[in-house]
Amino acid sequence: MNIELNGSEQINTSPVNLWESVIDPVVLQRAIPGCISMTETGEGQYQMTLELKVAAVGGSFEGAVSLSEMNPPHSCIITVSGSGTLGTGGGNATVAITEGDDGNALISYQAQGEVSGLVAGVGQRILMGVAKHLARQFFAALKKEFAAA
Amino acid sequence: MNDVTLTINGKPVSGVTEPRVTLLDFLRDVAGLKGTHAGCEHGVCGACTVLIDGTAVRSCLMLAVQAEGEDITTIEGIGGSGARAGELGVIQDAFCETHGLQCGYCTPGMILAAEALLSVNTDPTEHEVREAISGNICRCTGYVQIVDAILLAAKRLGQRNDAVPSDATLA
Amino acid sequence: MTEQKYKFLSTPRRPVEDRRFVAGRGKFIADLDRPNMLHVAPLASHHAAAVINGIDASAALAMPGVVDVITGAELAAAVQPLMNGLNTPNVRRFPLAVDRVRYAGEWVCAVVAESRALAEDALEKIIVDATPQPFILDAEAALLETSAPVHPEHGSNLLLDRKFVWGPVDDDFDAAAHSLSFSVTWGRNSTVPIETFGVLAEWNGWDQMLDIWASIQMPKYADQIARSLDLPGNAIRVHYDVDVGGSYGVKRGIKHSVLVGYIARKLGCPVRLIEDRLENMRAGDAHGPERKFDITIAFDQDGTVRSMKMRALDNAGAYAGRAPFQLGKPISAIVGPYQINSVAYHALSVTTNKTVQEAVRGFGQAPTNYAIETAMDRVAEYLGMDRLALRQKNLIRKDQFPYLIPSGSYYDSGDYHAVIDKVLAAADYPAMLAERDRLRDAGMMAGIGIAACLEPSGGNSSFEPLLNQSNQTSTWMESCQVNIDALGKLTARIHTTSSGQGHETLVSTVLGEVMQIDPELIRITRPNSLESLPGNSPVGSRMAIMLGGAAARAGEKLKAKIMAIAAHRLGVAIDQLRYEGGDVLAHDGRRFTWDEMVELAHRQYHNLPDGMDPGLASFDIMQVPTGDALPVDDKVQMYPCYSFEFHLLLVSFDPIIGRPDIHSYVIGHDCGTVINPAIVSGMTYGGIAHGIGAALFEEFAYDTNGQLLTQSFLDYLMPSSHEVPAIQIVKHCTPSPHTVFGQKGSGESGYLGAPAAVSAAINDAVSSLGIHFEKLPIRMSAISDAIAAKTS
Amino acid sequence: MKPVRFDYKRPATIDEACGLLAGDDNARILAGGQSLIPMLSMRLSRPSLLIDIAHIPELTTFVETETHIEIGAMVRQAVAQKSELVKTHIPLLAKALGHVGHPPTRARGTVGGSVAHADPSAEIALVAATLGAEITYRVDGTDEIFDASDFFIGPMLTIAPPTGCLTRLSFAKAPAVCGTGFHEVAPRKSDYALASAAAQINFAAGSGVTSIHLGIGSVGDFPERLDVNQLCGTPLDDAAIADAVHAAMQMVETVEDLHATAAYRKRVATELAIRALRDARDEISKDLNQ
Repeated sequence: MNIELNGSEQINTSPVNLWESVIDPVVLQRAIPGCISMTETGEGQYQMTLELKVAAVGGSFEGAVSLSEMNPPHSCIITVSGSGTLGTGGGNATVAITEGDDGNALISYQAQGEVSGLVAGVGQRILMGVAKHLARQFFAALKKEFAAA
Repeated sequence: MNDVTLTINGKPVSGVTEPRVTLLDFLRDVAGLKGTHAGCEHGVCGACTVLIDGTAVRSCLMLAVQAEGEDITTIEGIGGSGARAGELGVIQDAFCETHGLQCGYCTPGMILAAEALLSVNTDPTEHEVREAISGNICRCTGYVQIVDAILLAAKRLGQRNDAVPSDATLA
Repeated sequence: MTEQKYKFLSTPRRPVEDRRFVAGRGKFIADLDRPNMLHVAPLASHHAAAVINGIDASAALAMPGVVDVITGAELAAAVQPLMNGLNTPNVRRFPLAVDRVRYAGEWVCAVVAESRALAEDALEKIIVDATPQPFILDAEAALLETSAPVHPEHGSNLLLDRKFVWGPVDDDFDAAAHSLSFSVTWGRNSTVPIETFGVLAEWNGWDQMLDIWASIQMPKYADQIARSLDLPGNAIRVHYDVDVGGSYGVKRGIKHSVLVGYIARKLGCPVRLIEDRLENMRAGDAHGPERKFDITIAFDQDGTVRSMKMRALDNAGAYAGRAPFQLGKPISAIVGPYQINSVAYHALSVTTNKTVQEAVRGFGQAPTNYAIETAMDRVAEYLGMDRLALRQKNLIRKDQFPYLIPSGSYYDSGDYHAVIDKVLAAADYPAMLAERDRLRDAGMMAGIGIAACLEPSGGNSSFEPLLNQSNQTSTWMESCQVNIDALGKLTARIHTTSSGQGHETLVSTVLGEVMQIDPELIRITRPNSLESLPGNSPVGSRMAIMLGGAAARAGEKLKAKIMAIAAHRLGVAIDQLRYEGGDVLAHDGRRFTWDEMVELAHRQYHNLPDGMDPGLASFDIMQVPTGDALPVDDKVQMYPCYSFEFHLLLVSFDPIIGRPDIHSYVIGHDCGTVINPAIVSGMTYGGIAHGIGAALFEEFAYDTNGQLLTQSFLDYLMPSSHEVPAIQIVKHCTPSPHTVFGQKGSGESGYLGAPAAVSAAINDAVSSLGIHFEKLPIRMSAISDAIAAKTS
Repeated sequence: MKPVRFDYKRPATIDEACGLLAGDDNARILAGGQSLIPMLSMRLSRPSLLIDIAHIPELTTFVETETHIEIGAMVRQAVAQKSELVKTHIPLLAKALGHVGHPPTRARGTVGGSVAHADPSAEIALVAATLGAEITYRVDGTDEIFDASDFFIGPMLTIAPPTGCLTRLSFAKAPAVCGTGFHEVAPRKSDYALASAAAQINFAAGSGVTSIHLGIGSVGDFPERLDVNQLCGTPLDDAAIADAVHAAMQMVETVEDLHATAAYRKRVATELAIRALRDARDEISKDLNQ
């Protein structure tokens, strides 16, 4: 099943700070829902373990994350692939960071992914809604990073 | 592992089971009652229907541990057993009469759904019969001869009611 | 309407099997436990296509209770590939994927553990290193030379590409006043029995014997297992006394059985694999045809249909198996019940990255009937002619039988017009039309659907030699053994499993009729394959004809022996004797009783005729009637018998909601002499329910990534008691001249015409808007969307 | 299709249940199980602990106050369906309950479990959202109350506290004169609906229509309340109802799946909402004419 997510969020920090955060595995681990480990395996390459839980649904997921076409602090492409108990998934997101009128960062993303395996076969009715929810959770966590600062 | 004690077909049954074991699997694998069938294991087909206190429920949608202390009726509790094996209950007999089955796989669940209906509604309409079995999928019969069987059973049970009231729900 | 010339046949009798089933005492595969039995769970591929780089099962193997993990590589080194029906040796198939996976859900490896739950726990620990590959899902796209072959070694996706021209197609098209073309698509669905497939195998090294219990409906099952496992045929013992929880064609399970048989031999333990529902849906390899038809039909202004060109493109899924043959059976009734002078047929089957097909009720005939009946409706619409009148004009007439169709089969008998007249009367057709109009006036969409079609039955699988010249099959025999014991009771043995067809009832009724003995007193057993005579299992609506035939003939042989003994004992010529209820009466009034005869045959060899063997036993191995020859010039007599059915129904739906409601459904059915009325009616009702599902609800639908979207019963929707209406069957009997009692097949009845009829009703309802629904299933959403597009 | 291993506990009190929930962040409450157990069997749900709240007495009771009917979270759907309190005071819920699953699932399924599970097509959740029912969770020994109208935020997603246990639903009693309507459409009668709508029109002698509640479900990620209160004070003729519903539906986003297009869901939800309102209006007319 294909999933497409587009959106933009305003984050209360400068574009440079935001850029540093989204390529920081420590921050990413805190922000990605269910992420229990994120280890750098190379330049812009990470190994990620998720224990995903959305309401009653849960599953573990082992995946690789890579950042490419890096244009700091403006844009990059994040590619994710991996698999776990719920199925196999992968996709990429084009992320662009711009500066708003107030000097704060505006992050916009265009993501497309596909999901295979069990959830694709029995969960199509809710998959898109869950994906949107996870994206919301991610950005809420990201915002929290800077709200605390 | 948990201890589970429940009543099945009027007899106390105890078993040790993992909490993850469904009532369906408990009935089949621990209690050794193979008449309750697994069809979809996700609550849609009704092949695993049993009665709890006379009400039809899906045994694949219950854990055995949840059934602790419950009073369960399976197809083995309908009709004769032991020395009386071979004696059909009224509903079972009606299913044979109209040939309300073919492969026999959904049949125990279907008969228990009928049992639950007729225990509270002695004179159901065809629509009420269809509603009562709407959660039981049969791939063989197209339901026509099943509906006929349940209506026939209702009629016969009514006649039995007149004759021997106390025996009416034995079916 | 059957003539009352039978004592037990055609009379209301309780099927003998029903008693054990209503008590929950059937013996289904999942009910069988063996000591120390191990359980198998297969790992499903997530990818529609991928190369397997490696499988790491070490963590799984380390788990308590896990006994083994079998990979495709291990299995492929030890067993032969599963059989293909066509000559496609490079489309190799093993129970587990070898090197690459070809559809999402395909089994990559299998865990063997002490319980099913432990096996599933272990599946989660297996790491498969796989590289996704390009994949193809659409059959037309699979035909393109640029498409990635599902089997690179095979070189293309084409499994079958055969063109047949029967009769003067070009001349008929030239002579016809009109022609029209259209396409329709039969969506991928299946019969989806409530019991999934299961198999239990046990190897005994001391006996060198593999015992198999399985939920099968499969011709030549034991042979195929033996071939794949490289075992002698007599080292496989398949137990036929397993009750099968529904099949309608699909319970084949060769791949499951070879896998489990291999594991049982390897580990020396009983091993069982029962598919769970998810496995059944995505990798039970039991999907049915997914077929696109392109039809051009030539006809005259008066409605006479002259000729038809049909291109049928079937999406077989990832492996070949027998699926392409499902394009072959319809050749036996390629003109339906109509006098169509010539036909061009282009049969194409391709591999794609979808789940594998298996035989489904009707073996391809129901899709073809849907295409033919849609053609009749389109012609009527084109000419502004009544659909019924058009059919009545083109139907084969009673006086034309036996009727030779262009593709080489003779239809045995029928009276199609009479059946239709009876249905119209029973349904009160004018009232039905008035009700349709009333519903329309009330703002509903309402339509009447009609379909006329045939059920070819009892055949020889002549589609095999027709589509594969290296296959020289000219018999699909069936057999029956009968014995009268020393106490005078009769036992018959049949050599197949049963999945609801009532074989025990069939054989006891037939033998009761022949022997004039109460069928209740006859016992039927289902021994194992090593104790059996050859048979081909209940496929192709053949058991009434073939098993019933063999039982009757075995009974007649017994009777002949009884008469010979009686003639000898009474000292009169056989033609002076009469058999009556088990006794033999001489013309002079002397009676040689059953008990005397039993005593004599079992104990008094000295009183038997010279040279006669003692005992009272017989058997019969019956050849398919009319099925004696191989194809010649692309033509063959494929089936001896042709049952007829005529469907008539009224449907209505709200134009916004689009949810079809079937108001009334009447079917006329002629399957010759009926052996057990309740069984035949049940088959027909059930077939119609299947057909309603195929028309409105059921589809194995894939997303663009090749993921099966309908893996559970939450998305694969089968009709419940609310969706199947009360159905009225109008019976008619035109006996077949080719069978012992005039019986024809009925196991596929209802299903063969219901999808066409339901589709026709919906199309009739929207005809005023110029809408044609060209694909099954017709979902309510599609109905509403199409109406909205036309009316907004 | 066997669940992963988990532990199972049967607390006797709500606080005991909450304590267990707080002690294991992978614990889940098990109510009727009619949605959760299939998810366990498919291993979509992988809890470490199931807390079976079926044997907590106070969760199985109805409480009638002057203004409200409170339904314990563990009240079975079949019991609620037969309840005179529900029929009399929450007629919309009574109507909806007949559409929930089928008899065997209603026998085990619970009112609270359905709301907590928050399936986008759940009938009980739709009625709760439509009527603005109060949803009470016990968290850390205290009760937190949520308005059902903004409780649902996604498919199977709510704003419920992760360590809370749903204890009861509280519905305002319908006035003596009120009308209700409930419609849903599914491929088969017991399937997840493709669209559903619930309506209740409250009426008071003297002041006429006092409030109109309308909600739709099954078409998006969660049940949504639609504002058609501008109809109060109008004669509620068919045209006005249709206009109000069309206007309210304009901003609704609908989802697409195998069974129905997004356009279908929107079209049918609109139609069902209109029919539900009409039914509600007609019930009032009937009442008033009696």
